[in-house]
Amino acid sequence: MSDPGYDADEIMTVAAARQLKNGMVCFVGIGMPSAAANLARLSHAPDVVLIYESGTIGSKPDLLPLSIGDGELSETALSVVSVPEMFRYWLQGGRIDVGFLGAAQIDRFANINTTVIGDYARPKTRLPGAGGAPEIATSAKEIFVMLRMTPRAFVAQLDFVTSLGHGSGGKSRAKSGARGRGPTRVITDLGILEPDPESHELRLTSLHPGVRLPDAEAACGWKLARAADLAETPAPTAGELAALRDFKSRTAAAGAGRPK
Amino acid sequence: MSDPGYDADEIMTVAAARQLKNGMVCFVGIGMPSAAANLARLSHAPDVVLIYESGTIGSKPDLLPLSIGDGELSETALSVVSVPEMFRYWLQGGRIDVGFLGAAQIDRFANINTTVIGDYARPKTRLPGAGGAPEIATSAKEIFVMLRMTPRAFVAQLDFVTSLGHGSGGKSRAKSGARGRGPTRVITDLGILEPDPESHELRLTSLHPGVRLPDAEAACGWKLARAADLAETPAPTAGELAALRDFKSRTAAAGAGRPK
Amino acid sequence: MAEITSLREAVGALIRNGDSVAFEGFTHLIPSAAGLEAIRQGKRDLGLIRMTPDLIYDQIIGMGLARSLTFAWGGNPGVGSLHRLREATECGWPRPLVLDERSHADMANAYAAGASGLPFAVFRGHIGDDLPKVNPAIKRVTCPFTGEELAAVPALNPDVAVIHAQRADRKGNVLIWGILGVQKEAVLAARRSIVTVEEIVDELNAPPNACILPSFTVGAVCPVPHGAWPSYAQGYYKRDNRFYKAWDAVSREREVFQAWIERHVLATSDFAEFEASLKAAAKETAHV
Amino acid sequence: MAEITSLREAVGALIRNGDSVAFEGFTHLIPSAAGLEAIRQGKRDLGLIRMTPDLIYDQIIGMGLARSLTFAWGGNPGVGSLHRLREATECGWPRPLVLDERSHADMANAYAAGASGLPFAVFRGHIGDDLPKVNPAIKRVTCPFTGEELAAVPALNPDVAVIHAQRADRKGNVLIWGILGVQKEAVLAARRSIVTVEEIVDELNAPPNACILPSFTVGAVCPVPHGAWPSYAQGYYKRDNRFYKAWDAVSREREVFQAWIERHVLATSDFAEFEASLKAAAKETAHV
Repeated sequence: MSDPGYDADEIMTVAAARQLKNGMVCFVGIGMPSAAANLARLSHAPDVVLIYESGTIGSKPDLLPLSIGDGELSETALSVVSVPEMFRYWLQGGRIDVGFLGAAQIDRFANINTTVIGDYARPKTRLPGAGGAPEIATSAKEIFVMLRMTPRAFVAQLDFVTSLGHGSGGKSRAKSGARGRGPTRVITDLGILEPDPESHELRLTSLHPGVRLPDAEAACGWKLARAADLAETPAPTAGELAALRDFKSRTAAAGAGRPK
Repeated sequence: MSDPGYDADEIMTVAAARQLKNGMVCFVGIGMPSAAANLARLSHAPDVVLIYESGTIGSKPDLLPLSIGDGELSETALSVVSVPEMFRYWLQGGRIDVGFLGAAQIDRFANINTTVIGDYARPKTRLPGAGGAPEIATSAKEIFVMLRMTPRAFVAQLDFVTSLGHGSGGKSRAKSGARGRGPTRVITDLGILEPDPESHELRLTSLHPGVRLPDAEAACGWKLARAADLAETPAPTAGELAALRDFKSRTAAAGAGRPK
Repeated sequence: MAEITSLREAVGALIRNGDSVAFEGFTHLIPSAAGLEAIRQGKRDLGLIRMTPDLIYDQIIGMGLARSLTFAWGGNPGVGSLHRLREATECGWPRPLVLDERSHADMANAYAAGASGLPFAVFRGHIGDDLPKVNPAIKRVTCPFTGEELAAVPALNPDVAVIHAQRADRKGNVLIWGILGVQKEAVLAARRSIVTVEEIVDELNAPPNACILPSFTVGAVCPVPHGAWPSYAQGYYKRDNRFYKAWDAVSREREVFQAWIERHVLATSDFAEFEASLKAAAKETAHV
Repeated sequence: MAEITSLREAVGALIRNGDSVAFEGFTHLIPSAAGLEAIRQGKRDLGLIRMTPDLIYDQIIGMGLARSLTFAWGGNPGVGSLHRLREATECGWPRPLVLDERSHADMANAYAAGASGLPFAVFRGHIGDDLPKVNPAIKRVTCPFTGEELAAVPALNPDVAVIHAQRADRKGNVLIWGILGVQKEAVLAARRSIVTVEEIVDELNAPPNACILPSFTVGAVCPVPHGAWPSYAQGYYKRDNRFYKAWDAVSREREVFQAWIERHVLATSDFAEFEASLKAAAKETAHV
């Protein structure tokens, strides 16, 4: 395969950014979601409202923040509220269109683990923990998840359910008392997955250009289903790539950036 | 009796103001308590912290406010918080030394009515209602009540208990789950009443100068008990009267005042 | 996103007969102009909600437009009674008014629960008072850790919240400062909302951590300068204590009250005309 | 009333061995100087509480001074793991650490309940996640009106809250702006409190509705310029992202970590000396 002119992280970020519609109110999780959400704001969705759990509402950072509480987020925000208010009035209040999360592990029903690998009491790997994710996952109107596709991340059985996706599939989420539609998109470096409307099992709905179906299947720890009308993700446009690279180089120049 | 050089409302306000110690945190109810609390601040207790349920903390009004939400209270405050925060973090949070209340009716155990005279469903007189009083009365460390002593106000039986005082006396308040010591002083135009430490029935502990015991007894709707060491309230000092009159005349001059 | 419209349009479109409506304001920033517009448009069978009902509720109730009142303190602060509210509760005139009576702590918590998407609020309150005896909506819950009993009330989620604020920008973001009351909570708890503002500005110039209602939380923003009169708007004008005192005489008798509403509210088409009408009347009196 | 003292005195007097202590800060205003002072004074058996433990908790835990950790997210934001926290939880080194693990919503509500004098917090959370399986403190309550089940957690009331703020006045009133986190709630919920500040000023010059902790709610106020470094203080200095990245290497190996603490924390007497020591070390490295 010839050099497409962008790397896997770039198309993942571009593909994720495209999911955000202009005017949406987006609760931005730590890590890659922040790059995607800001790319959306800097390209096709200038009026997307970015909310960070540190309390910033309507942040318009000029540099990619390293954390969810950088000064850049607060100084460019329409409003900065306390963290209790953020979780009560804004997230639990039902005002979030999209919660945008990262994950360490995900299962076929888009349940997420960011707590431990291995046994909880004697973990093989202790991960950072839940943060805001459990209540983002059960309060926002829908959830986008963003992570690289590998057999260690896409597992048949989570070691720990940190945040509910579609539970055990079928109507299990609807019966759980969770609000919102749950994960509607999982955006990876290989393609995009969406839950089946009935079973709620994730299906591959789009492959990024140059990625072959067996690549995606090999990167998934369960037998990956695919949509009948499996699409190819449109390649990043020159404008999208320029906006993303410009943002990242501004950040690097300022010495403030998130290491790749 | 010769003209003492002050009127009954003045000695009531002065006597009430004296109850506040410097540095106390005082939740100021609507009406006469506000005049007394500010007189304390302008005389012997410059560091008293006045909190109004409109959300103002540390108000230092130069004029007597007509309401509990005047601009004068907000503009001179150390901090202005929302009303939900005021009731949660400040009052319910247990940060108030003294709650300073007015009342339409009071009984022998210092329970208070500001709701209705007569039957609730078909009231003879509809009063304004509870406002903040029920939770002030059961959250502040102690309560001062201020009202003029008349048989219509000091009644054997309240038409409605708006705010708990000492309940049915004895240990009834302690068993109720209410916080704080409840009403420790009732300051009137005739004298001062305090609850008996055991029975918690109000007893006259001080008569204002020139007021005779039968005057107070006649103004009370139940058989008024009195302390063995019934005292005479020290007359207002020239300084106290000057501070009070100065405050009131400033207020009148500004056209902002509370009508007498 | 908030629409910037006239108050007439906003009240016409967003308040429906039978709605529960919270015209909130805590001494400061009382949405007087919006209350008068609701009377002018004859919005009726309203379930009024407000911690501290004052003149505008006296007016709406006196015109027979309210079916119920959820409240904690109904008076003319520092002046006395609300005579129209008293006549409705004491005599059922012009129509009976169902009372849903609370305390401030109770309502503030209930609005916050409504803004928070919770079905109920928990607080340490209603201990030894008679309100739970006359209001079945006040219940108790037990702390699952300490066994302590606490008060519980249903969340307040009005159909419409109506507030007045100092400023909005052209996108409809609203800035409030000074005494905040429960206005932010009321708007966030309500299904629809109207915010009247002193002015629309290019830039809010809000200080850090100011009280802001982002455009996406607001229904309509309506520029109505002086729209909180006779209450006040910090930074714009002071409270008109004289009018609060004068209201006592206007509202005491049914006929005087009705004539006042007829002349100054129903015969005028907006808040500016209402104010002009009052000024003209004051001049007449001065000439007599 | 808050006392204005040195940080050494405040930590010595107000933090006791065995205390539950919340050194709070949410990326912004992390009380780093106070955390290091607690290490310097060898405060031990601490029950640490923090929504987002980062470097200072890595340091305290790495020195074996903590018995437990109540938290929701423990990492080096944008960089990776907290290696000392991981070694304590994965290997029990230098001592086992009892985890009381939560979510952000959970802890934010629990602090607010603590500040509000309530025994517990109610929120819509922990639906379908495994945290309640490993944390028995997470229970459920039923809404008495709708029958809905909601999460309930005990209020957080630390023995001591420690925060960093921008400013205090000479009476000890504290002003914070920018990202506020849960610092106000932590101080109001705690039995005792220490606030380090960038500076003490004659007048706070706070905007309306600013986040203020009045003097009577604070134990000690300690001027420590730069005391939130390597985090930031809006209006004073930016986040030192380079140090956050450098911490990854310092903390990865036990011995390197211990040598770093010995040289820069234990061998220095206050935060100014600590900073000078780091600077000297950086110079050495540059000269090699």
